[in-house]
Amino acid sequence: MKEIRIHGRGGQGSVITAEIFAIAAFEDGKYSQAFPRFGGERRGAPVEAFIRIGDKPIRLKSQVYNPDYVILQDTSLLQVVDVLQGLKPDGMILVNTEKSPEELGLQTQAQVITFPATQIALEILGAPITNTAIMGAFLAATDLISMKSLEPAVREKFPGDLGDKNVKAARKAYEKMREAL
Amino acid sequence: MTMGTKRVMEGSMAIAEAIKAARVQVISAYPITPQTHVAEFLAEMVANGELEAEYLKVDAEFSAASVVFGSAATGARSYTASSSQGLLLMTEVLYNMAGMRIPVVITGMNRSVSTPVSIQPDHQDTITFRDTGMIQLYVEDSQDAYNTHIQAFKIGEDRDILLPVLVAADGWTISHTFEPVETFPQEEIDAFLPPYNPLYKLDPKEPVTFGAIAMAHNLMEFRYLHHQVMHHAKKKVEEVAREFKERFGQDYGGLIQEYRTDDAEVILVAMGSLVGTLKDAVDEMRETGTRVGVLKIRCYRPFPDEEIRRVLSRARTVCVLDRSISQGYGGPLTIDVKAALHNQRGPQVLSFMAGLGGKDVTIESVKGIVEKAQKVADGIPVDEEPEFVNMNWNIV
Amino acid sequence: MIPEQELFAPGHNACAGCGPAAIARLILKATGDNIIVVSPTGCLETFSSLYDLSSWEVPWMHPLFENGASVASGVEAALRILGKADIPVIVIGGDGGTYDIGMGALSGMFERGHRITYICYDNEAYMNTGVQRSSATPYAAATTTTPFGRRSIGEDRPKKNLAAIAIAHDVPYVATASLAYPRDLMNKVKKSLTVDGPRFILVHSPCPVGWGFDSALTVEVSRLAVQTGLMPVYEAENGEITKVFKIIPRPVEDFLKVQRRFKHLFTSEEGREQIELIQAAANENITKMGLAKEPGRKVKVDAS
Amino acid sequence: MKLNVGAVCGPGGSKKNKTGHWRSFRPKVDPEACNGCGICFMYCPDASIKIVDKICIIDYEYCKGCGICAHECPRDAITMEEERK
Repeated sequence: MKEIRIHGRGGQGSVITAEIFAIAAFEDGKYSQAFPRFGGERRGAPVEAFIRIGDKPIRLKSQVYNPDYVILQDTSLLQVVDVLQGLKPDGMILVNTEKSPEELGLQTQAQVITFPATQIALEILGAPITNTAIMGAFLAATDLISMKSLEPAVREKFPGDLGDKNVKAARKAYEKMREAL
Repeated sequence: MTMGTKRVMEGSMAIAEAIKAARVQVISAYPITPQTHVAEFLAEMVANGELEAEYLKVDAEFSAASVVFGSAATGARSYTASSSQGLLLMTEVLYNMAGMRIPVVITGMNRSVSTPVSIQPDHQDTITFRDTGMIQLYVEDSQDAYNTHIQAFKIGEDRDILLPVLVAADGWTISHTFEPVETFPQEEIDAFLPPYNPLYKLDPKEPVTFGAIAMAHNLMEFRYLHHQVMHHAKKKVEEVAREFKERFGQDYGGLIQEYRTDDAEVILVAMGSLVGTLKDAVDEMRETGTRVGVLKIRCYRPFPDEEIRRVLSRARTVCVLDRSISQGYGGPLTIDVKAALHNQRGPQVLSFMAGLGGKDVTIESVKGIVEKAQKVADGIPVDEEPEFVNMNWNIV
Repeated sequence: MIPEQELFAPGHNACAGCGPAAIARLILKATGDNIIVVSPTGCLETFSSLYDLSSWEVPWMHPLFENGASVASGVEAALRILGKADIPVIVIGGDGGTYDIGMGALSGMFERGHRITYICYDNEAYMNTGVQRSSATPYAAATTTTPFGRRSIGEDRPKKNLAAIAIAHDVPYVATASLAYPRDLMNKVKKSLTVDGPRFILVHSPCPVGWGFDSALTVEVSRLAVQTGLMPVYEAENGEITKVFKIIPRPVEDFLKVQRRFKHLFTSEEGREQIELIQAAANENITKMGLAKEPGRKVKVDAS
Repeated sequence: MKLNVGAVCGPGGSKKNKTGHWRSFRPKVDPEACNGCGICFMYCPDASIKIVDKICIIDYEYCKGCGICAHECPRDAITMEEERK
């Protein structure tokens, strides 16, 4: 079983990202579970969401303490939240930023990948709505969920034209990440 | 056996899907976290015409409960949901509808009770309904929530039962968690759950008086009859769960559910979403040879005392995990389990306060509980007072 | 003609001369038997619904004290979804269950626009529990919780104007009525059932025991309340007062002096002053609502 | 009789409860004076008056003797007499 923690701010779609991952993993024939940190999401406030993906039904209901992966949607959170907390040494953190891992200076054994999701979002969606670009990048970096399954999951949540654009953003990010790795 | 459609959805949606599948006719609700998503999903279903129901948005939970009380008495299948303070505000109506034998299904989306203010999950709210005379079922996950809500109508509306049924589901852990849930075709649900056919209803064609006054010569007799029906409901809960399993292949237990208890020396007893974590913990501990199992109590009222006795009398130590507290005595579930084992040469019962106000219970914490139980089994003395699990002792 | 069919059966345990009992009977004569009645807790509920000795010949439900309006809302919603919206729903509740503990539920019922006639029989205190004051108790009335004493002239607050509160909810039909004028009361009940939306009828309901008068005087006391201007009888449709029952005003003493609850006003020094205040309130009702009948024309016919 | 589910009961059972014995005064109708106008019938809280052939008939099984009928009768056709038990 793999565990993912997403850090974002209220309104940035961390919970919906977790939900889409859970749907997509299930499409892949895996078991999944996604949940927010309990207690009222307020726009702008730091929020966390969690995903579990495994090959057996997931019965565990406790919170995630030692994630295999961390996704950071917004580097301004580095000042307020310990995003590395509990991250497994052989894990990975994916950060949405134009900076390099060195510039971020994160103190961790885990792999650090930085990715300019905001840029891609602005380019394709015309707005800094970063979750689908981050999803694409995450998929390319981990192979945890297939792109084939992510697309319908994205469309389920964003119907119509918005869905097309978001799928495009995810795909673009996916390809970009694949090239880089 | 019917195959359903499995998809990832929020626990609240699983409940809303069940309410839709049950063809509920009158819904009334008032917003409170973490129940709100259910109220919102149902509003959406009614707004889209997916669900043919009257949906009354009311001035308080007291009115929400009252509305469904009135609509069920008129013969419409009726439903409401709430959490915490909102549930407590309904309390008086719940006693009322149970005594009047009006079947309504109510979701108690579990949340702690003020004060201190908390929107985190525990069972403090619904546990106070112990003596309302309602049937009370606690669910383990979203699938269980879906199944149980559909079963609840069948149990409550049965002519031999006629009681409101409370389905308690942990707030957040179930309400706000996305996981795969299998839902079933409408015609299959219809075949399982026929339309509500009340014994009595408000109808000018056959006028009856609801809510009459009893006196000293018959009040206790009415209580006795209600108590008898609750006993009878034990069979009905089992029967309906069995039929659901046969039709839909879903098995979350009837009154109780045993997990690896056959040869267990230590048995963990709990209700609600904690059970999933306990099962995982048991699997891990079994790998290292610890003989431990789980007894889930799915039906809290009527209380399955005989069934519990049958399972627990085989164990050496029983650990009851309570998600609520009766201040000044301890865990309500522990008290009931101890009472069920009274006069038995049975296991020692240890009490654990776990998961109050959203305090997390991890596999590690469960291992700690089992270690204590093993000490008892080995004759090593332990503190017999209820243990508060994962306490932050620095601040008390 | 008043129907002979009795839908509120005798054998109930109301006190002799009970106003609410007389009123409940008249209401059902007005509605006929195609009706569903919800009654929150109160005298009426208590004396009419001993197990297996119900006085109700129509479908009737007593839920609790504070939820008559909400339960009726559920009944009405159920009738709608069951395709039986042609069955009217009424609530008959006392002042405690309406003015006080049931106020929130009533406001909700109004605001949601249910087709329900809510009838409040107003006996101006908690008679069921032994005459404690409610927010419907009139100024200066002595009750068991507002006794007359060295530092008390009885109830120290004026009666809550519930009909005005109903009107403020934009309830399409609001009426007040009195046992003394049964045909008017019955007509209002009947009319209300034809109105689309919520309706509210406030019926002044004297209580011989709580107010302290001979049981034979129930109707008389009811009539005096109207004729002194203390109980204005009117109709308001869509927020406007459309009909007022005209009176030739009598002094408030006529109403007050026949009741034990106001006896202290006639035996104490400060009583005179209080009576004047009550008279002033009645006068205000009379002026504001135009209750007084126009004086008859004075005509002198000359011989030439 | 066995108790019913949820204390639900049938309509009009109160008729079994004869309240006539509550009375200490009994309304007596003067058939000469009564013209059957029905005012007493209208006000009776105990549904104990019927108008039959333009005369009011009191049902003493239920009449509690409150005296409203006597007080309201415009023709003074009803008088309250002390009940002799």
